[in-house]
Amino acid sequence: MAEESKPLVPPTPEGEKKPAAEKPAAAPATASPAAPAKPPAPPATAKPAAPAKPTGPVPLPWTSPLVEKYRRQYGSGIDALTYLGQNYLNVDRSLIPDILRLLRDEEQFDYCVDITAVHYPKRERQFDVVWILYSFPRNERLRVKTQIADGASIPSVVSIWPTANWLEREVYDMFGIQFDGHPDLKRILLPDGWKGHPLRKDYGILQQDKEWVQVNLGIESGQ
Amino acid sequence: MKDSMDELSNGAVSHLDLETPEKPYLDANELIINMGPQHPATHGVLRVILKLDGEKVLGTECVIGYLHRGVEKIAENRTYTMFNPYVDRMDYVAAVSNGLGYCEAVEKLLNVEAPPRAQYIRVVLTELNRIASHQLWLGTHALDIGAMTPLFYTFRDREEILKIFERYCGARLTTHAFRIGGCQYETYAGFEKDVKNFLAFFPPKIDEYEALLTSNRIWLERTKNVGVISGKDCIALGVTGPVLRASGVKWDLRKAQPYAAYSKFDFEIPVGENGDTYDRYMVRMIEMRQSLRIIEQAVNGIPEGPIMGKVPKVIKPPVGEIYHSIEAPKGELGYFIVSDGSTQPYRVRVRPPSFVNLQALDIMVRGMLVADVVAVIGTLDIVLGEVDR
Amino acid sequence: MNSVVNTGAAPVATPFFFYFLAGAAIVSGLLVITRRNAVHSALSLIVTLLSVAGLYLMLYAPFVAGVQIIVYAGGIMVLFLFVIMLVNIERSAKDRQFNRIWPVGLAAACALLSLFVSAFVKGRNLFPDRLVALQESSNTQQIAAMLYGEAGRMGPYTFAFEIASLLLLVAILGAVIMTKKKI
Amino acid sequence: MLTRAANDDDRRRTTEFERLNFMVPITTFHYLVVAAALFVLGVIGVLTRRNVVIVLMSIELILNAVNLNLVAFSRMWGNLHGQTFAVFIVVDAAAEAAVGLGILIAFFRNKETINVDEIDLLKW
Amino acid sequence: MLNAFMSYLGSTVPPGNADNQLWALIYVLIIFAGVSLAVVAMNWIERKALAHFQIRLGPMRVGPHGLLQPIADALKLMLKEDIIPAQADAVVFWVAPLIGLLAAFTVYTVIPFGPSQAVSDMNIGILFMLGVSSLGVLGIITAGWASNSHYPLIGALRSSAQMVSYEVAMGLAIVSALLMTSLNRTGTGTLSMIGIVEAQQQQGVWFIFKFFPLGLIAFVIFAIAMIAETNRAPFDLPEAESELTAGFHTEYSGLRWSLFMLGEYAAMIAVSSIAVTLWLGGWMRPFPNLLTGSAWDFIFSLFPGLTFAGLAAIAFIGTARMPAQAYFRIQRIGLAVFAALLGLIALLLLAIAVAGRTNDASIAGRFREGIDYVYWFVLKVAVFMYLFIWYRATWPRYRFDQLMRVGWKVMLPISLGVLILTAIVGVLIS
Repeated sequence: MAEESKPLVPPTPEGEKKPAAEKPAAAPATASPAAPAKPPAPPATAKPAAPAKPTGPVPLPWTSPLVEKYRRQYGSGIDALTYLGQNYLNVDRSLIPDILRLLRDEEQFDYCVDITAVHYPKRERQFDVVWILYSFPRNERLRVKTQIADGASIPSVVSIWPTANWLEREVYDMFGIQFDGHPDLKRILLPDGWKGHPLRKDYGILQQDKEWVQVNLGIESGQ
Repeated sequence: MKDSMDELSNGAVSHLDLETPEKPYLDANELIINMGPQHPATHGVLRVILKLDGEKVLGTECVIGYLHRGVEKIAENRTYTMFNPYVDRMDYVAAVSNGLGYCEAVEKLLNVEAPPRAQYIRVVLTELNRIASHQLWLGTHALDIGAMTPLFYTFRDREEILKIFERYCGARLTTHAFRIGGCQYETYAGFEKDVKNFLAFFPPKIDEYEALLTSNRIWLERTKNVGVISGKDCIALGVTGPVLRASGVKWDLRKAQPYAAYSKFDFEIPVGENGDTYDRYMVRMIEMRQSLRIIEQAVNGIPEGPIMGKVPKVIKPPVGEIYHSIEAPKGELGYFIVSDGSTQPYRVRVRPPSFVNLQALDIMVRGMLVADVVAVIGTLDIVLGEVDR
Repeated sequence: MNSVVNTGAAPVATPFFFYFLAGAAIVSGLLVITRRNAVHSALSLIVTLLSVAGLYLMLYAPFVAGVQIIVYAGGIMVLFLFVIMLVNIERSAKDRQFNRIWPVGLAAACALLSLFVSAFVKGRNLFPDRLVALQESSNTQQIAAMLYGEAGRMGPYTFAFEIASLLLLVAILGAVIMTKKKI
Repeated sequence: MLTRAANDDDRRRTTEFERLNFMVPITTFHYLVVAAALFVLGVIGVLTRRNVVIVLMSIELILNAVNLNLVAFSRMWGNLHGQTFAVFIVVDAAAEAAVGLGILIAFFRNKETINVDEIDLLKW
Repeated sequence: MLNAFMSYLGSTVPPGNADNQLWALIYVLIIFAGVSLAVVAMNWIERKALAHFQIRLGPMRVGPHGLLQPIADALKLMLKEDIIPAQADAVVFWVAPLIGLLAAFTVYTVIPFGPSQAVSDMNIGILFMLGVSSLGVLGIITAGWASNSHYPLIGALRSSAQMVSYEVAMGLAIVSALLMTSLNRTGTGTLSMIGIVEAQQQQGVWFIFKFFPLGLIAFVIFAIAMIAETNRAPFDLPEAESELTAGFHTEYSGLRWSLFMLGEYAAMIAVSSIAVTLWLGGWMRPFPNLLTGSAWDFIFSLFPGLTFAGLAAIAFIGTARMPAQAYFRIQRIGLAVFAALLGLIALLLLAIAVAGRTNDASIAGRFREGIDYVYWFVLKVAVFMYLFIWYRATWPRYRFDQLMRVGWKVMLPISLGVLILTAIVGVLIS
């Protein structure tokens, strides 16, 4: 509750000053972004907290009947923001299945464009899970985000949007996020026996499941 | 038969119990067949596990990932500019569209806009590429259904488009035509003439394709009522692009949420009625003609002016995230980019149309025959480079 | 068609061909009942059928030979192979091949064989030792006359022929009803 | 010219083979022996094999043996009644194979076996 | 020797019927060689024609205009590794291609290239042909089973079902043509292939035009069924590469695979020959009853020579149009030699035609007659061969259930109706 109530900028406010430092293998790039408040700094300085900063676009609170309605219903678990004209809801993990179902049933967000996640290893709740929704009748796009901790699971939305099936499998494959109630949660792009989830930030770009490669391909290394 | 959302949501999609008990073939009435990953009709390295009763398909399961290259991971380790060529390698038959989507997404994140001239050039090239993509689809799809000849006709005509690309940016397939903020290259001297030549050259060729197929009895029998999917199911499954439109949903991102200069052009969105393979064929054929219309308007109206917007040398978007999607030849191609303020994207998520559309294969082919699986894979127009990324 | 009617000179009526075909028929007949694999049995049976068709040709019965090839080898055996491939032969090939009462069956067959032998030994003289040369070049027409009649008269087997067509119809219906899951 | 009279030809060949001491001329009896052998083989197959398909094939053998007899007699008597009857038997064999295999498939679908020993119930 | 030769040339019956074993054997060898050559030529023509349909050039490298390509292909196939899958039934796997090949070639023993230009004239000719060609399906079904793999098995089941189904319509169409043979004085028809052509000669009309349009419909049904019977596009489902990779011969390679191809092409020629014999007047030249007299005979006997002359001219033009670069020299010489060869053949044929113009009993006269018969027969078959290629370039592939539906619900009733109508019309007329 406390975290979400703060106007979140994607890379979370507290703790991690520098996500770039987290990148394991981006050798050449690490140097320059290591100093975040350098020349193109205006946006970076906007990061810490304040919603109102004149330089650079920042997420602004977003009000609409929709938001008001759900805020009344669910209280402060919902945070509605808009950034560069794109609206998104920051929703508490506990409200996820209800909000998403209501969005489809009542607000006609009948098309789940994409489900994905972002990894912030420094944060306590490491993962942002993002649902990108679209409403054909309203011709409107909406993102719903929530934060979960590593190892925590999240309800599957396959029963709401069947298209979530593969999308959730991909998120599971790449981030290791468990989706409860998914009919067939298994890896989709990587081989079944693979170890590790490549899109986590602690997974290096050259890293691979050596054991799997040796057993299944009969070669020393895939590099 | 597959109209109900409930059936869909009960995990009907691609959830196949492959453990068949030790039963004789006739009694179990089931036969598991592996189609692919090396199979002439799966358009790459797609593996479809078919569960058959005789020739009837009881269910399918797609096994993908044979072409997985970790594009999203690569993005996190490249600068915004360095990543640009990588997107060409996803849907390699529509590389220009991929580049357009990516560039526009980053531009949005930077809050800059490409100058009008660049936008017109982008539209011309993207629509040319849409035609090229549809041509490739038509050729391979017809080949899957057994008509060999259209393949060669479409490849002959696609060559003209590739020549324009080559003259414009030096590459034919993975063009890397656009840059963040505009276009890298000014149009070459004969660009407009070439495009106009193509505009005159191509319509008779479409007629030629249609003469071979559109009213061909066998073609009708093979495509009508094959792989039917309702608009409702399409939306539930997130299917976009010509497949969605063939099912009767008049939705095209170029109209719904215009990007580039599309709002300035006059064109129609073809819509099908039955959502079968034939409608998808017709929709794409009409789309080719409509693309010609757009190109005509765009190439006649290319304004003068710069081709690059005001973009800093080092691209460092402010902290934030953006989702931007365009209408690629295969459907909605989206980029979800998270920036942490550094020169490298913190996260790039590609929403690939082929990947999502492929999910619909299962419900489209249930109860159909093996030959229809081939037709439906063709009609979905998937590119495995994009499915697996 | 032309004037040369070679009634007597059957094309291949030589003892060598007879023994060759007879040997092939019997050896492959033996294979039919001994092979473990039903497909091999069926292929052996095809050889038998073709050899017997050859024997028909030697007996001036080209029409029967043609029917034998087209119906048996081209039709019935394809059906057999089809069914064998549908049912699980791998398992049955590993099974015991002969039934529980095979000694009894074999004994009965041997008894039958001895009956044949004794009948042939004793009755050899009953068969007139003659071979009539039949009109080969109009064989089909003559059989047609038997089946359909000629010159406005019914043949001796016209009625039987119609009954046979009815039998086939019944067989078709029966086979369809039995094999189709849902009608 | 090249076509010789029939009897001529037969005689020439016969003498040739007799000179070679190769074999005696083929008579009806020879055919009957072949038919009897095929018949007995068929009977053995029917009585001893477990696999229904092979039993059916053995029945085909038996029918063929009968046909061979009929055709041989037809030649012996010089008329075509035997051949006509052989045609009827071929028709019968086709009907028998169709129905037999139909039963077999229906049976296999229910019982998953094609062994005669296990087909021991009137109803299942 | 010369006498024997002459007496053979003078014979008016096929060697099998004349009980001339030596000539029959020679004939078998000639036909075997001729058919193999035709298959090789067909291979080249199909590749070239298909390529030109599809705006390609086709084989161009091996020999001038790829003329030697079939030989290169054959060599490659013979030298290729011959793989027998580990789980396959080796014996059956071996035998299967041979069955198909033997069935396809055995059919040629009764095909009449002329009134005496056949191995044998069987009383049951057409029945024999149908029976033997229906044995071809055994080769396919055993090949599919012996491979012990799913795709070949499905391909084999498909193809056996397909061939058995279309045989029915095909047989009925043939019967309606056979009925037409009985429209003579005695009222007896014939199954003999030569007899069928002679019946057309007597009645003065090709059966395709008899009882118009009944004969035409029967012919069309046969023409469709024979495509299905030979597994060619648009009925090439058993080997539909986009579905079943290659159908029943997926697991075959090298020599054995080429045997399948040889069998397939031989079967194509065989069924085309049946169609020509039954409906298109077999060996007869156009209008044999209308344009009679030795003058017309002479004019029509010039056609073989002129055809070869035309081919030679095309080859010469090709030679002239070849680029002048040095590295084309060998190809150029090769094409010129080929053209000269064709020209020589043309001259020879023309010389025979001229020499045999007057005296029908002379060697030249006999030769002229035989060449005429074979030429017109081959020309008609060649038209069918071209149609096979044309179909393949034009049409998509039927789906299996549609194929079955067409076979049983369209072709079978139509052919039955045509049969009944033919019978009725025949009875009414006679």
